Parts: sequence; C-alpha cells; structure tokens
Amino acid sequence: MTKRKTPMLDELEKGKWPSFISDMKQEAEAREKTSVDLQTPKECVDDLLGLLELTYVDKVVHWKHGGIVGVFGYGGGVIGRYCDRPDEFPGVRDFHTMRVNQPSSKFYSTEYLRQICELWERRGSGLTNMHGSTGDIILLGTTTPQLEEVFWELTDNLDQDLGGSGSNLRTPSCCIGKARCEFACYDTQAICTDFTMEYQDELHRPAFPYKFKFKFDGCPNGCVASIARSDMSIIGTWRDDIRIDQEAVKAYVGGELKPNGGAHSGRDWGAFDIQKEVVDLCPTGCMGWDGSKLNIDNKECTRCMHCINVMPRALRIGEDTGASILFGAKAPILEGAQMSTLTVPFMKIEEPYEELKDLVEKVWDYWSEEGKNRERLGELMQREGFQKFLEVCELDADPRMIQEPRSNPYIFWKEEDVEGGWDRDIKAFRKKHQK
Amino acid sequence: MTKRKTPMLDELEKGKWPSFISDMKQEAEAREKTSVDLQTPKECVDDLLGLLELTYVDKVVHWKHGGIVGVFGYGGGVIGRYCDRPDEFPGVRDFHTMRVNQPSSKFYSTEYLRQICELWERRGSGLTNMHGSTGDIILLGTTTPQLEEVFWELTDNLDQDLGGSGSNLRTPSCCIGKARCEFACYDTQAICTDFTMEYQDELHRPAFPYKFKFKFDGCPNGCVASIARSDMSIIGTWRDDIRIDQEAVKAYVGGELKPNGGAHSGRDWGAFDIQKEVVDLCPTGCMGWDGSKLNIDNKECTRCMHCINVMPRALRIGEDTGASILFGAKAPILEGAQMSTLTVPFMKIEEPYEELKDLVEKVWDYWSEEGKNRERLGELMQREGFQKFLEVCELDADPRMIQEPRSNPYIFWKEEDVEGGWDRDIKAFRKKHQK
Amino acid sequence: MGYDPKDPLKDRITDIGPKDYKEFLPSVIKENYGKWLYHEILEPGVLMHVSETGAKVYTVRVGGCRLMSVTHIREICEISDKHCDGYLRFTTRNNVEFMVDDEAKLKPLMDDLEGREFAGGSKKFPRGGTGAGLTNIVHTQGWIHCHTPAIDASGVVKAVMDELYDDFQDMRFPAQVRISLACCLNMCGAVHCSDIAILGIHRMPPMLDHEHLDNMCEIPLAIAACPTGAIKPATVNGKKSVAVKNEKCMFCGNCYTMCPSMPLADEEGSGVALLVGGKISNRISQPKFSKVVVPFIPNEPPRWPSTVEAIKKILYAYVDDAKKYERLGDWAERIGWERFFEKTELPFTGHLIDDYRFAYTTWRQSTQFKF
Amino acid sequence: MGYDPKDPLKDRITDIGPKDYKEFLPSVIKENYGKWLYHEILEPGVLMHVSETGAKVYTVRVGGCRLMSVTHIREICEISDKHCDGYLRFTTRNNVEFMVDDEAKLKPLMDDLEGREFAGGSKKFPRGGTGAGLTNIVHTQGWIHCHTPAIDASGVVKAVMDELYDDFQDMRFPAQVRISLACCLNMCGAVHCSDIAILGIHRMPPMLDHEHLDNMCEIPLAIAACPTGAIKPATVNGKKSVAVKNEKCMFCGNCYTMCPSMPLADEEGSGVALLVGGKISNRISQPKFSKVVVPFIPNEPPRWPSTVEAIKKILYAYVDDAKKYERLGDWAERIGWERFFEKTELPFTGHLIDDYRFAYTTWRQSTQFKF
Ligand code: SRM
Ligand code: SRM
Ligand code: SRM
Ligand code: SRM
Ligand code: SF4
Ligand code: SF4
Ligand code: SF4
Ligand code: SF4
Ligand code: SF4
Ligand code: SF4
Ligand code: SF4
Ligand code: SF4
Repeated sequence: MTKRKTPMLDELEKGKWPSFISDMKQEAEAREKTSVDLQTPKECVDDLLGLLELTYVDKVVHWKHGGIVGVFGYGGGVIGRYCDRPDEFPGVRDFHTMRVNQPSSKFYSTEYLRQICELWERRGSGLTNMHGSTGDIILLGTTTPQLEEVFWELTDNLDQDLGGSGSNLRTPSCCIGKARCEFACYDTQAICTDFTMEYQDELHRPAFPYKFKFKFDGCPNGCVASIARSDMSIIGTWRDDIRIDQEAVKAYVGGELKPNGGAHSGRDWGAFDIQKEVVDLCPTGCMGWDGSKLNIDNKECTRCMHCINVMPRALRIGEDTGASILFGAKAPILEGAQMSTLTVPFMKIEEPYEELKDLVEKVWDYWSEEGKNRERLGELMQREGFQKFLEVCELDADPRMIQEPRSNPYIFWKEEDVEGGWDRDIKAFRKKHQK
Repeated sequence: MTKRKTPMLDELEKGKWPSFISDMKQEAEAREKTSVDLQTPKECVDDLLGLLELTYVDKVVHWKHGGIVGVFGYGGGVIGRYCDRPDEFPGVRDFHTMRVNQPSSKFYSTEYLRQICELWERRGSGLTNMHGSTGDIILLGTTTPQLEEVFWELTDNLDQDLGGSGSNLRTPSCCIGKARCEFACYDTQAICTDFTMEYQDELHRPAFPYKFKFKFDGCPNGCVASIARSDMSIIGTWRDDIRIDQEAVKAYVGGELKPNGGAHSGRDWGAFDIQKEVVDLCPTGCMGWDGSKLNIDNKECTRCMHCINVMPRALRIGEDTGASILFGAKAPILEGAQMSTLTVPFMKIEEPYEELKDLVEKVWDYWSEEGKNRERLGELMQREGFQKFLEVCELDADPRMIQEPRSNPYIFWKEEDVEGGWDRDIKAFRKKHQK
Repeated sequence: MGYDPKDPLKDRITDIGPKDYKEFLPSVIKENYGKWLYHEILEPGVLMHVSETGAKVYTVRVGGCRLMSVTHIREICEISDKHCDGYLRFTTRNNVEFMVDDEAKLKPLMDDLEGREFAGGSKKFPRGGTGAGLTNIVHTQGWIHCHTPAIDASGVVKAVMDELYDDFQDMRFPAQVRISLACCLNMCGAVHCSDIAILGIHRMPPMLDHEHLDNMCEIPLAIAACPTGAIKPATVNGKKSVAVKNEKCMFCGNCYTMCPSMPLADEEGSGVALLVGGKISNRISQPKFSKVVVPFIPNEPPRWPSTVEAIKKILYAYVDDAKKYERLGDWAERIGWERFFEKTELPFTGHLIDDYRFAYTTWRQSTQFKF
Repeated sequence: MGYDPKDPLKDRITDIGPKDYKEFLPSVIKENYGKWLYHEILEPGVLMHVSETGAKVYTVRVGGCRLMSVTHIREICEISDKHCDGYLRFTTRNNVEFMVDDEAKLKPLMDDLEGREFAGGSKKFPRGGTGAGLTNIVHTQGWIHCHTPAIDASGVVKAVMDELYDDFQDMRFPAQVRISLACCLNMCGAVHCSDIAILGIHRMPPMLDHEHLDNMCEIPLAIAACPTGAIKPATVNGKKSVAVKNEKCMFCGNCYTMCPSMPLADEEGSGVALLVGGKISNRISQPKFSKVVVPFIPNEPPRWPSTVEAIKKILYAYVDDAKKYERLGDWAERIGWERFFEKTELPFTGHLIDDYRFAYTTWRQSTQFKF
C-alpha cells in the first residue's frame, strides 16, 4: 500500500499492458520492507507516486527547471532534478538521474544486472529506465550526495562508466548487428564500443558547441534509427551483388518458405506472389522474374533491402560490405527536425577504423570552430551549405549525396572560378559602354 | 546589303532554322528602298545589326539601363531603351519597345496584321516579337517622340490598346481552348478578354507592389504554362466522370486508332499496349482493363489528363467543368522561383465570373496592403503563410491545398484557440509550483 | 573502501567506458557471431535465427515498461537464470529478449513468462512486438522526471498499449507500425520519423516571472534562444526582465530551456499533437518525416481517451486499407492526404498547413487532387 | 487627324483593351467553337481537329523566329490570304499556325510554305513542332534589347535549333521536349519549368561606378535589393556610394535592376547555365522545376558550340533511354540523378548542390543510391 491515495494512477493499473504504476508500487512496498541500508529516502518511490498523482490532477509538471549537479571531473552523465513541492514530497526533493553507458546492443548477464540493482536500490530510488532514448541505462532519481557514491561504486566495483549529457559526445549506440542478424554489413557492436572508448574524453567533458551523437545501423533497415537520431549515422551497405539462391527463390514461390520470415502470418494475404510482392515493389524496377529465375540488375539496385527482407533464405546481402556515412540528424529544436544527409556513399568499416575516425575529427574540428553555441552539426551544415561541408570533409561532390540538383541558379561562384578573377576597371568598361 | 560588315552575325544565316539575321537584313534592305515616309531612322535596323555584331565581339550587352519613357496617363506598356554607343549607332540611340495587348489566344486577321505592319514600318523599327513571353505583341524599337504617335494611331485607328509593364496587372493570356481544343474545360478566350477589359485600369496604371499576371489554361495540360508563370493561374478541370466510349477504346487496342493522336508516330514503339501505356501509367492506379472494358474509378482520379491524351477519341473530360485556381507563381527574383499553389480546388467558370473576380479583388486588397515594394504575391504568401492567405480569401483549409501536412510542430496558435486565453497569473502558479 | 567525500580523488577511476559487450553474449551468440544465415518468426514474439554452423537461437521478445524497478529487473534476471543461462538483452525499443539455444527450452520459457502478472492484474511479460504488427512505444520521461513536458509519457503509453494490446501480440498489419511518444518539442526520440507519433505540445507563450527572471536567467541567452525573435529585453517594476511578443511565439519552449523563469506548461494550454507517416527504414521508400495530422488534444489523465481514440482511428483506417508491405506514410501518400483525412475521419484545419521554413515545399503546386 | 503633340489629350482614347478575339476567328473555328471532339496529328506539324458537327480544321504549324520583321509578317499574311481566308494564329511558343477547313487545301498550303527560304538559305517556314518531338524554343530579348542579359537570346536559339532541326520535324521522342531560354536570372519565361532551360548567368559581382552611383541610384533601394545583404553603404573618394561584400554575392543582378551604376555583365564572367527536367503539365507526374546540371559554359558567339553540344548530349541521352510518355525530368528521377550524370557524361560539381533557402530538402537523406 502506498502512503497516499492515488486514484488517478490506480486507473493505470488496469488493462493488460504492463503497468508502471503497479511496478512502482511494488518497489515502494519493497523499500518499505527491505533490510537494506538505504542511503536515499525510503519513501522516495512513494513520494514520487504522490507527486505524479498531483501532476495528474494539476496537469502541469511538478519538477523544477534543471539543476546543475554532476560528478567531479565530468561534465555529463547526470541530469539534475528538484521537485517544486519538497514540503509535501521530501523524498523526491532532489531526484537526479544518472546515465550509465550501456554495453553495445544491450546484452546483459544477470550477474551484472543484479549488481546494478543492488547498487541502485541502496543508493538510488530503485527505479530505472531500461533504457533511455539515447541508449543509456537510466538510473532514475537519487540525492545529490549519492552521485559521487554511485559513481565510485560504478567505476571501482562494477567497472562501468557513465554515459553522456550536456554539450558532449553522447553515448553511442548500435543495432544488434552481427550478434544475431544476418543482414549486418559490418560489426556494429565492435565499432560502437571502439568509438565509445576512443572518445571517452569527448563523452565526459563538454567541449562541443552542443550534443553530438553516433549511431550504428548494420544495414539500411535502420533498427537503431540512426538516420533520424544521430549527428553521424553509420549505416551498413554493400557494393557488390546480392547473393541469390535460385532454389530457395523457388521454394518461396512454391509456398514452402514463408515470405518475410513469417512477419505477415497474422492475416491471410493469399499465396505469395513474387511478381507483385517483390519484383513490382522494387523501387528501382531492377528485378525480373521469368517464372523460374529471379534476376537482379545489381548495378541499378539501391540496396533498399526489400527483396532480401521478403526472402531472407534466398537472397543475401553482398560480400563487399561497408557503410554509408551520413551527417546531421536531430530533433526539431531550433530549425526543425533533420535526418542525416548522405555524405560518404561507401566506406569499408574495418578495425582500427582510421578512415572513419579521421573523418569524425575533421568534422568535429570544423563544428567546434564554426558552430555557434547550441548549434547542432546539422544546423551548421544548413547554415554554411553542403559544399562547405564537403570541403571540410575533403570529399568531392557526388550526385549520390543529393536527391536532386539545385533548381535555383543562385550559385555562389568564387573568384578563382572566373578566368581573370573579379577585378574590373570601370574606366575601361566605360570606354566601351557609355553611361 | 547592310551598312557594316557583320561577319559574326553572318554565321547565323547558315543552317536551316529560320534566321532572324536574314530577316533583319531583309528589313534593313526594305527600309533602304521603301517609299514610305519613315518617322524613325531609316538606318535603325542596320544600326541594330551593327550594334549586335559589336556585342557579339564584346560579349557584353550594349544597351543602357532602363529609361523612363511612356505614354501619357499610362504607367506601362513601354520599355525604354537607349544604346550605350549612340555615337556609332545613332539609329538606335533611343530604341524603346511597345507592348501591344494581343487578342485572346493570338488569332489574327491578315487585315489587322497588315495595319500593325504599316504602322510599325512607318513609326518604328519594322521589327517585332510575335510574341513576347507574357503574350504581348512586342513592337521592337522606336524613338521617344514616336511613342505618343504610335499610341494615338493604335487606339484611334486600330482600336487597339497597349499591354502591361511595371507594377501593374500584366497582359493576361490564355491557351487556345475551346477555339480548337477538345480538352477545354471552360472558355479561356472569353474570360481572358473579359478580365482584361474589367481590369484596364490596373493594367495601365501602376498601383500594385509589383507585377501581377493572370494566365488561363483550359485543362491540366497547361498549354499556356500558367502554373509556372502567373500570380494567378486558372486551370480547367472537372468534377464528374471521364466519359468513356468503350467501342473506341477497343479500336485503340485493336490498332485502328493511333494512340495520343499520333504524337509518337516518328518511331516504332511497337503495338499499343493499353495496360502498359495507360492503366499502369495512371498516377493514381484508378484504372482497370479486363481485355474488353476500360474501367475508371473516377473518385480516385486526379484528372492528370494522361489517359485522355492517349485516347482522345475514346475518353473525354467530364461535363461538370470549371477550374482550379492557384496563386503565386513567379520567376526566381528574389526568393527563388515559385509555381502557383492550389487555393481553390474547384470553381465554376461562367460569365460574369463574379465569384472569381471577388476572389481576385480580395487578393489584390491584401497584397496591396501587406506586400512590400517589389514583393510578388507568391513571396508575400510565403512570408505571411498560407493560412493567412486562406483567411484573406475567406476559404477553409482543405487537404487538397497541400502536398502533405506540416512535419514540424511549430504551430502558431492564437489566443482564441486556447480555452481561457493566454492570461496567467504567476502568483497563482507559484502557489502550486515553488520556485 | 568506498567513496570518501573527504578525499574525492582517492582511487578515482574515470573514462573506462561501458562494459565490454563480449562479456554479455550468450554462448550460442558468441559462437555464431557474424554467421547468421536467416531468421523466421515462429509466432508473434518468437524469432528463430539459423547460423551457417547449423546452430539456432530462439528469441522470445516481451514488451514492457522501460520504467522498471530493480524488483522487476531482478525478476527478469531470475527468469533468465532459469531458462537462458543468465543472459538477456533489451531491444532498441525497450523490449526484453530472452534467448535459448534449443527449441525444447522454448515452451517452458514462454509458459513461465506468460503466467506472470503484476498485483494490479496487468501482464508482466506480454509476448509479441515482432513482424508486421505493433511493437513497444518508444517514449521519454514525461511527468516522471523532466521539467519541460507538456504531457505525461508512461501514462499515455500505458493507455494506448492497453487498447492496442492484441495487436502487439499479432502480425496482421500490412507492415510494421512504430508508435513513439515525446513529451515536448525537444522530441527525445525518433518521433519525427514514426508511423504514429504522440507529441506533447504547449500552446501558451511563456509565463514571465519578472520578479526572479534577472536572478535566475542570463537574459541575453534567453533572448537569443528564441527562433522567431519573439523575446525582447524589458524592465518590469524596475527590474530587468524580458517581454514576449505573443503573436510571434510558436511555443517551442526553447526560452524555457535557457531560462527557468519562463515556464510554458499549462493545464489548458498543454496537450497532445499527433503526427503520422514517418519512417526510418530505407525499405522500398526512403526514410521520411511524420506529419502533424491532429494539432491538439487536451490532456486527459489518467487515460487520455481522446488521444487513444484518435490513434485507433488512424491505425485501423490504415490497417484496413493499405497494401501488404505498405508503411503508414506510404499508404497516405498513395491514397493522397485528402483521402487520409476522409478515411481516418480526422478534421483538417489550417494548423496542419506548414508555415515554417520549408512551408512552400509542402503546398500543392499541381491540379492533381481527388474530390 | 493624328496625334497632336501640342494637344496631347485631343481625341485621346484609353483603356479599350485588346481587339476582340472573335473578330479574328476563321469561320470553321467560330462555327465549331467548343464543339471539338478529338484531334489527330496527321504528320509532323499537321493537326486535324474534328468537331461534333463533322467539320474538320486542318492546322499547319510552322516554326519561326519570334523576332519578325514587318516584311516577314506581310509574307505570312500573303500566304494566309492565299490559302486560309486571311486568318492565322500564333501559338504560346511562337509558332505560326495556318488553318484550312478542307483537306484538299492542305497540300497546296504545305507546298507553298515549304518552298520559301530567306536569302541566306534558311527555311522561312519549317513545318513541325507537334507531338512527341521538339517544338520552338521560347526565349527572351538577349542582346537585341534588354539591359541585363548575360547571353544573347535569338542567336543561341538559332544555333541550337539548327542542330536539332530534324527533331523539330519529327516525332520520335518519348514525350514532348520543351526547350526555353532566358538571358538572365530574371527568367522572363517559364524556363524554371522546362525540359531543358538555357539560362544566362553572371559570375562577377557588380562593378561599382562610384563616380556616378549616388547620382544615378537611390542608394537605400540598391542596398535593400540585395537578397543576401551583400551591399553596404560606403563613401568612396568623398562620394556616397556602396560597397559589395563579394563573397556574399550570388550574382542575381537584382542590385543592377535597381541601380544602373552596378553592372554585372562581363566577357569572362557571363555565360550559360543549363537546367533540365522541369515540366508544366500535370500529365502523369506533377509540374516540376528544372534543375541546374551545367553550372557554366562560356559565351561563344556566334554559335555557342559548347552549349549546343551539351544540350545534344542531354537530349539524346534522354531520347535513347527514356520510356514512352516519360518526360525528361521523369526519366532523370527514375534512373536517378547519379545515372543522369553518367549517361549524359556531364561532370557533377559542388555548384550543383543547392545552398539556397530549401537546400536541405534537395540533399539525400537515405542510403538508397546507385553505385
Ligand atoms: C532521458 C532522455 C529521454 C528519455 O526518457 O529517454 C532525454 C531527456 C532530456 N533531454 Fe533529450 N533525452 C534523451 C534522448 C534524446 C534524443 C534521442 C536520442 O538520443 O536518440 C533526442 C533526439 C535526437 C537529437 O539528439 O536531436 C533528444 C533531444 C533533446 C533536445 C533537442 C535537441 C535538438 O537539437 O533538437 C533537447 C533540448 C536541449 O538540448 O536543450 C533535449 C533535452 C533533454 C533534457 C536534458 C531536458 C532539457 O531541456 O534540458 C531531458 C532531461 C530529462 C530528465 O529530466 O531526465 N533532448 N534527447 C533521453 C536520454 C537518455 C539516454 O541517455 O539514453
Ligand atoms: C519582353 C519580355 C521578354 C521577352 O523577350 O519576351 C520581358 C522583358 C523584361 N523583363 Fe520580364 N519580360 C517578359 C516576360 C516575363 C515573364 C514571362 C511571363 O510573363 O509569362 C517573366 C516570368 C514570370 C514572372 O512574372 O515571374 C518575367 C520575369 C521578369 C522579372 C522577374 C520577376 C520576378 O518576380 O522574379 C524581371 C525583373 C524585374 O521585374 O525587376 C523582369 C524584367 C524585365 C525587363 C523589364 C528588364 C528589367 O530588369 O527591367 C525586361 C525588358 C526587356 C526589354 O528591354 O525589352 N521580368 N518577365 C517579356 C514581356 C513581353 C510581353 O509583354 O509579352
Ligand atoms: C531487435 C531489433 C534490433 C535491436 O538492436 O534491438 C530489430 C531486429 C530485427 N529487425 Fe528491425 N529491429 C529493431 C528495431 C527496428 C527499428 C527501429 C525502431 O523501430 O525504432 C526499425 C526502423 C523502423 C522504421 O522504419 O520506422 C526497424 C526496421 C526493420 C525493418 C524494415 C521494416 C519496414 O517495413 O520498413 C526490417 C525488415 C523486416 O521487418 O522485414 C527489420 C528486420 C529486423 C530483423 C528481422 C532482423 C533480423 O534478421 O534479425 C529483426 C527481427 C525483426 C522483428 O522484430 O520482426 N527491422 N527495426 C529492434 C527491435 C525493436 C523492438 O523491440 O520492436
Ligand atoms: C497550340 C498550343 C496551345 C496554344 O494556345 O498555342 C497547344 C496545343 C495542343 N496541346 Fe499543348 N499546346 C501548346 C503548348 C503547350 C505547353 C506550353 C509550353 O510548352 O510552353 C505545354 C506544357 C509543356 C510542359 O509540360 O512543359 C503543353 C502541354 C501539352 C500536353 C502535355 C504533354 C506532356 O506529355 O506532358 C498535351 C497532351 C499531349 O500532348 O498529348 C498537350 C496537347 C495539346 C493538343 C493536342 C490539344 C488539342 O487537343 O488540340 C494541341 C496540339 C498538340 C501538339 O502540338 O502536339 N499539350 N502544350 C501550344 C503549342 C505550342 C507550340 O507551338 O509548340
Ligand atoms: S539494422 Fe540491419 S543489421 Fe542491424 S539489426 Fe536491423 S536488420 Fe539487422
Ligand atoms: S534491394 Fe531493393 S532496390 Fe535492390 S533489388 Fe532488392 S528490392 Fe530492388
Ligand atoms: S491547356 Fe488544355 S484546353 Fe488549353 S489548349 Fe492545352 S490541352 Fe487544350
Ligand atoms: S486522368 Fe490521369 S488519374 Fe485520371 S484516370 Fe486518367 S490517367 Fe488516371
Ligand atoms: S521530450 Fe521534452 S519533456 Fe520529454 S524528456 Fe525530452 S526534453 Fe523532457
Ligand atoms: S516558446 Fe519558443 S517561440 Fe515562444 S518565446 Fe519561447 S523561444 Fe520564442
Ligand atoms: S531574362 Fe533578363 S536579360 Fe532576358 S529579357 Fe528578361 S530581364 Fe532581360
Ligand atoms: S548581384 Fe545580387 S547578390 Fe550580388 S550584390 Fe547584387 S543584389 Fe546582391
């Protein structure tokens, strides 16, 4: 039983979907009963429920703005938070979250998770987010004095560091990739860890104009949504041919294999029709099916993944794999949301990733130099233009980088583009052209 | 023979396409020989050729900037022009063009054309543009004193007025429409003439922030390019069903009728394939062909004209015809080129066109009030937003007006949208939310 | 041992990064890393991946709240220890995946998961979220922790998922449907590219706490923060403060991010907007942004019925009408947005017409439309 | 009678508008106005329209320069009087149309037209310009009359049309091809929506005639005219004038429009850009803008060989590769712009990447591309 009545929240215990309210209540109860030497208010979950109930009544949030707290030497990893009704809810007077850098693609041993639980029960609210939108383990709510304690225990005992916040590199994240996916064009987990380690300083100490995010998708399906959510999106692809097993194609056509790995089995969509479902939906029209052989004109394929998704047992990604590198995605603040823009159509992704790191550093140097305070890379790209960005990246312009050429003729020619430069003599001109 | 050597221009007498140089030379010669009492320099065409030859050498134009000339009481219809080498080419020292308002869709009697020729031989250069890009008859080059003379003769003798220039309504123009086209959804010629007469004052006396153009296309084929070139584009359409003659469809399929009226007969494209060439190309996929009957789901048709263009003997536009009204097209200066934006999906277009004129006047009032100097309507629409424009037009928002809904959430809510308005009391707020 | 506040730098370890993912891989994963050949969805929430070595891994995916207590995590650990050798993972959409290397282990695992319920009666581990169906709603903090939310997060998600529960456990949709929620325009998450996005928005200009503003905020930063230039310096009752030109405000909240004395949230002003038709994948069509189709729904705690209703309308209109493999946005584009509003029975209002930077590119420059 | 400069208002008639089009309609047109049932292109340049009354009108379309002398117009009148009862018309692309109401009158008319040549040897009345082929190039004044041109108009058109002459008289293209020319960025004509647009551009910032600038121009208007804010007031040799920040100049010429003392045209600086893929019609695809694919070609009077060559490359790559009914822009979009540059053998340079207002919307936010 919770300390206060929470009639509104109780409504959220109904229904089949897991109830976070029920879970919070069970935690509140556990804290009530526990023999653990809690370092944070025993009633914090109870008070959080109370505060939330009040918010459900008021319909206006009851947290104060920000709060600058953190751990010594780091400029990120902690989000400060204070309640605006500490009188009534002292258990959540200070209720800061800590962002803990998750392991690549979020596999865990129970041993490790239990250590986290033990730590957070004792030194935090016992509530978490598994995981935050960026990918971190979010330890949801502790008091100011506990921040250093938790940090010490994490690093010294759990061999575990914090993730990013503030004008830092943010915690990189990746899709499951080669660990369990046949479509992975490069090892997302390996590079995600490598980059996280390489750029620890950037992750922990704010030196950028604003936040910066890496995300690693193993293929164009985009399971970690990098194209929408990262300043630099690394998306697997290949440059040779899709591998075809014609026998397996026939097995799909014959109905022996389920299209799309059975993803549509909840409805009767009729017999699989390779022409309608694959060939006709190919966005480039580069496929053909003559009744017994599937043909792909790979030169025209844009590797959209559709045919492979539909027939994973018959079609496989190519063998000369790597990634496309895109830059500039972000949420709407300020200039509107952006997706990342294709900048390097293809790069091999192999340890020690030197080419990619070179590129990262060129981009950071540029952004650090030219970016205004709180200007995301994508906004800088828009402000200074993509041509400028290519210069920074030391890349040649390529039609693959654009959807279509400019339709306005407003080209910013440079003086060196024009034979003889821009110097002109009005006197000479007036000799030929009277006023 | 021209007075001067024009070796570069002579190169443009070669080749099969009609040579404007040859024509100018023939006119220069005719002026040389004529018995007409020329009121403008006899050698003006000769000098024009000389000036042009010089320009071909210099690669920089030899006309001076502008020149404010005109006819009394009008603010448009004349483009002043002075040569920057009057010493060498006195015949084109002043060489103003006059814009003569063409008849709707540019049918002429030879009698009328001869009158124009007679006038322009005597009082101008004898050179014209048939026609200018806006649609006017362009009388190309005369001297300042002749402007009033030409105007007097045009109006008094030829019953013919000037067209527009400057910050005026510009000369309206239209496609051939019902005069010779089976696709015309309304009478483009009639309304073009009616609007031109109705708005004579706006056409001749600059009272707008900038130029304003009407163009009338009889159907979505757009033969007068109104969607690209007019601040207000009136484009014919219909709202009932495409009329189908199934026998004629079969005749097309059987090869008895030539698809697209024979427009592709210069190459062997193989036998007509109604499925591939019509049904599959229909942008909405709303057609079906079962081997003997053509079916159109008219509700889903967007009246793109393709099927009708391909089979004009089998398919006809609907009978409940009218037009879509679009606003805002313009060339790139300043904010980039614009096409017109669909504003009234459908309006009946019938004399006396009151509904449309009401709309025109609302738009003009708004633009005259809010438009900055040299701001085209399309730019104002962009600056103040399409919602504002709809308010001005007294129209309700409709998804037909847009390609897609906004993707950013930056809605400018108004105070009246919010229950209780915007007034808030910080004291009351602080009672619930401590600082 | 332990942190010593008197000597904070003692034994201090920094910059060690995350745990090495290799320590956490179950052995079937480790052994077949990079060798997977294909997969199959055996039933909703159950995946089988087959390796070129012949090995198979069976994954059971269960939904859940990402807001989890340690008690709940411990229960997950207990299940994993019992069935999965002590490993598990979380997906990019906050589902939990239990993996076994033998089909025989599947049934006991599934049965175990199925039986578990919270005290309030809700399921602890609903199986599903795979294939052409609905998966978990990615979301943000809401009223649980953030300072700028216009709406709650977890509560809205719970209300929506309860109503769509069956579709989490089914694969009857034309394609996958990704619903996301962000509680303010900062949009912590990929909601700008979701099939359906639930977005918290404000509709009142910032309230000005003139008395404290100069103390609490860097006034020049607050002024600079406004993308529309709505904020000007002002002196109020003798104190330095700011003035906001309300007509120029588009309620982005950026000023509040920079200045605590300019809160936007309000009982009437704040609520929900719905965006639809975005996607991330490059499959068939290119990634695209979600579009605003419902500009505002009031906050209706605890169960946001109007929001839930609107989402159902959209979702089921799509499910009934779209073609196989067609994502929601592709469907809307194929039928045309005029039909979208007709089929979903949503009203179209001027608020949905873009008036921001690229507005012109979203207007219709064509006569192609459907009556 | 006649204008009297001493009494300019005597007999003054104003606001009478154009001639009534009805006076100019040939009788077959007048009688069948609004009754046309269908048409057929009998051969290139020859149309037959059939009315529901059974009447037919045969149209012979001939190309020509819109720059016409009265001598030439009189020749046109003579032909019309001979064959067409004294009526004729001009099309929206400056072609001339002779109409007869009886098939028997067609042959004599065509023979008559065909025989006529200018002294220099060029055809006076090339028949063609219909159907899926090339029609006349819509163009502007160029060096013949305007003050801002970067290139000539009529000369470039002549050079291009000479080379493409056969295609004016043929209908072997996948769809109609509209070429247009505008001699400066003011773009007098629909060149921004043409299959191929020839555009005069400047590449030098305005030259400043400081000595006369203050006399000739309203300095504030000149400053306000610049869309990029490149112009600032300045004092030069004691005179009021302006200074231009050259790096901010995009050579739009708007300052020159407002101020004669800021000319841009230059022998090296000015030249041709080519844009492609625009269209007007709503047929199948929506109207669209042309895109810049060749940023600059020097002015090469008298016959602009490099410009002609580039146009031929583009045009014939399209003609060889496109599908029936596919406009040039639709083709480029179908094959992808990366292929367009490959097939046309045009170099792709950074100049072609948009950096103006909507730039972002033209970049590629996808991994879909062709190697
Ligand atoms: C915790 C988290 C939401 C969650 O519940 O999962 C979060 C929470 C906050 N975000 Fe975020 N963001 C979180 C992921 C994101 C993401 C998604 C991502 O990283 O993939 C985005 C969109 C992608 C992007 O980076 O643009 C995101 C875009 C923002 C923005 C808008 C930035 C922009 O350029 O548009 C802000 C506003 C700001 O930076 O001032 C913001 C600001 C905030 C702040 C710090 C509020 C503020 O105004 O200062 C929030 C603190 C909440 C709290 O009290 O705990 N958050 N934020 C996510 C981080 C958890 C983690 O580390 O795993
Ligand atoms: C004569 C003509 C070109 C031609 O050779 O056909 C022409 C000639 C000029 N146009 Fe134009 N425009 C002509 C049709 C157009 C069109 C096409 C149309 O009307 O369909 C356009 C594009 C559509 C539009 O209105 O945007 C056009 C867009 C411009 C612009 C750019 C306006 C803009 O908002 O972007 C300017 C610049 C300006 O207004 O300052 C301009 C300015 C000019 C000026 C007056 C030059 C100037 O900067 O002052 C030119 C005078 C040339 C001369 O010496 O004779 N002209 N102008 C056309 C008028 C003939 C006629 O009356 O029939
Ligand atoms: C487990 C997970 C990766 C991870 O690192 O955690 C994953 C796993 C798989 N994804 Fe995914 N995707 C995962 C998030 C995503 C996301 C990201 C998101 O939703 O935020 C996307 C992009 C969504 C979008 O486009 O908006 C995503 C778009 C796809 C697609 C493209 C589907 C489409 O129709 O556009 C495929 C291909 C398919 O389903 O056939 C795919 C295919 C797959 C496959 C079949 C890959 C494989 O062979 O193993 C996996 C099982 C699919 C399934 O659940 O039916 N995955 N997948 C993520 C599970 C999330 C969840 O719990 O629901
Ligand atoms: C005579 C003229 C109207 C006028 O008032 O003068 C005209 C007349 C016809 N047009 Fe047009 N169009 C005329 C300019 C245009 C223009 C405007 C332009 O080019 O500046 C367009 C828009 C061009 C664009 O989209 O960029 C135009 C787009 C069409 C189309 C759409 C073609 C397409 O594939 O997109 C058709 C339909 C067709 O050809 O089947 C069409 C069809 C027709 C028909 C068949 C209509 C009819 O049934 O009579 C006429 C004969 C076509 C032919 O020449 O093959 N007309 N037509 C114009 C002749 C110009 C010329 O001399 O070449
Ligand atoms: S992004 Fe591609 S490689 Fe990564 S998990 Fe998804 S489908 Fe597999
Ligand atoms: S991956 Fe996509 S583009 Fe390539 S062949 Fe398959 S369906 Fe076509
Ligand atoms: S726009 Fe339509 S109605 Fe007018 S001439 Fe062209 S095809 Fe005929
Ligand atoms: S007019 Fe266009 S949209 Fe309508 S049925 Fe014909 S081809 Fe389809
Ligand atoms: S979306 Fe807004 S309110 Fe929600 S967590 Fe992010 S910053 Fe906070
Ligand atoms: S909410 Fe946004 S638009 Fe409104 S005043 Fe604040 S910063 Fe400006
Ligand atoms: S395009 Fe430019 S140069 Fe050519 S006529 Fe128009 S304003 Fe003059
Ligand atoms: S040419 Fe255009 S951009 Fe350059 S200075 Fe003049 S007005 Fe400004």
